[in-house]
Amino acid sequence: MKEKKKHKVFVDGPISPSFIGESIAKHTTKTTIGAHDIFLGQVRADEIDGRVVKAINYSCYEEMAEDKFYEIREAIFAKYDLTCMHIYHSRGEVKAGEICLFVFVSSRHRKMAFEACREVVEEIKKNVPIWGQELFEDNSFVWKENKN
Amino acid sequence: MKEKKKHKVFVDGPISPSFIGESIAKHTTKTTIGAHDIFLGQVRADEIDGRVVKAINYSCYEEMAEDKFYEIREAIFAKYDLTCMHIYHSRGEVKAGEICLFVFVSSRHRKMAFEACREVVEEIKKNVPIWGQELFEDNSFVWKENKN
Amino acid sequence: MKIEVIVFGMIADIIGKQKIEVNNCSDTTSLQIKLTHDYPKLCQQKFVMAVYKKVITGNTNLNNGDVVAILPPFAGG
Amino acid sequence: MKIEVIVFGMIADIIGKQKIEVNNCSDTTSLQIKLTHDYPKLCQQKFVMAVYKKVITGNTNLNNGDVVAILPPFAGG
Repeated sequence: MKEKKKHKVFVDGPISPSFIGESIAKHTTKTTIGAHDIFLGQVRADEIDGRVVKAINYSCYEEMAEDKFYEIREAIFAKYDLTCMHIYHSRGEVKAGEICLFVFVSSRHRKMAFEACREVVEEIKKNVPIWGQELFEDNSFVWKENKN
Repeated sequence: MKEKKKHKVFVDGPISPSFIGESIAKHTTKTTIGAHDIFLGQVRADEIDGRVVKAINYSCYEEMAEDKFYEIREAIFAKYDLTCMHIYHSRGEVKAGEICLFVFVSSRHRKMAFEACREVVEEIKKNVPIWGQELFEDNSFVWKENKN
Repeated sequence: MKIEVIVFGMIADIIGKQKIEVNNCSDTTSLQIKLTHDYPKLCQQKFVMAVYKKVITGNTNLNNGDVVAILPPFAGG
Repeated sequence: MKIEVIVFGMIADIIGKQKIEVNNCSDTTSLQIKLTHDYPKLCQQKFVMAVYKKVITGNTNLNNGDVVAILPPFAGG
């Protein structure tokens, strides 16, 4: 029942809520699943030195990032008893309030789903070569820094 | 920004993936949110003594359950810095592969969202008076027991 | 003195209805003794009691008209 | 001997392009010395180097045609 098919992680622009709904719907046929944990990263309209972030423009070292996503996937399936796992990350511009990261982990029981999902998110933040320009209204920007 | 409005937790029948997508979409205007964690419980087609579960029929002590959901909500907002939190649980019949529990926690940062979501799910399983009949093809049933 | 007893899940299967009235029980321990006497299958069943929607942890006094719920192990989610 | 250096994020802002060629660097330490000499602002910048998509943790020998990436702190999610 394990599904380890490699799909494209990067999507251009924001990840739409309806795409997330459709992804959930696809799991209706997988009746060994008892628990899904879904993490969504959303762009915040942070205020930085008096200017408000209107969007983040994501870029990446794509070849290395795809390798890293594959390594994360292999390691998480080796460690946890999962039914399936999907990762989507935005590339290009994502406005404040829109979704830039979608991690979807499914398992028989909740413990595995919770732990694996959290671990995948931490691994992405730590090990995948992705950067973001926080864009302001006047088209100036600062480079985003991740906090723990 | 905290939203503690009390809404009806129980929904009749399964929770649809499109409802989940729409719930996510409603958070686009809340631009202080950086992280959502969503837990979904899905009915498994478990095999029990040679028979396969085709659905779970959920019942509850509704007045007490609504009180408990309210207590869980108050406690979680007191403990974690959340932007919003929503819980939906099915009542009545939910087929294998369909969703019976939807917990949606949103916060500035991922740590709070992850921890609060997991805690809410554990509290629901432990403290809310809900029961489920696991129905088989021949309309016989057993009462569902929660594992840790 | 009447106590209203509401029952759920597999306890309702054992008792055969969702609500019964019990007379002359001044506390939850005597109510439990009476119920397990009337419905011996309850002895094999795990349950907790709630008085006015609050789960009780020890013997609790009951008054005329009180509502006691008999709750088998929860199985939400 | 030519090394292909690809740069990302704020490092690309400093260098002014996404790809440069560097000659006569036989290992990553000498490459780093050459880059910080040519682009002094790099000294104030945190980064790691990756050779063929693998982040290196110590000095690593380089051969003609190798691809080295200069990666500022990751900020995905």
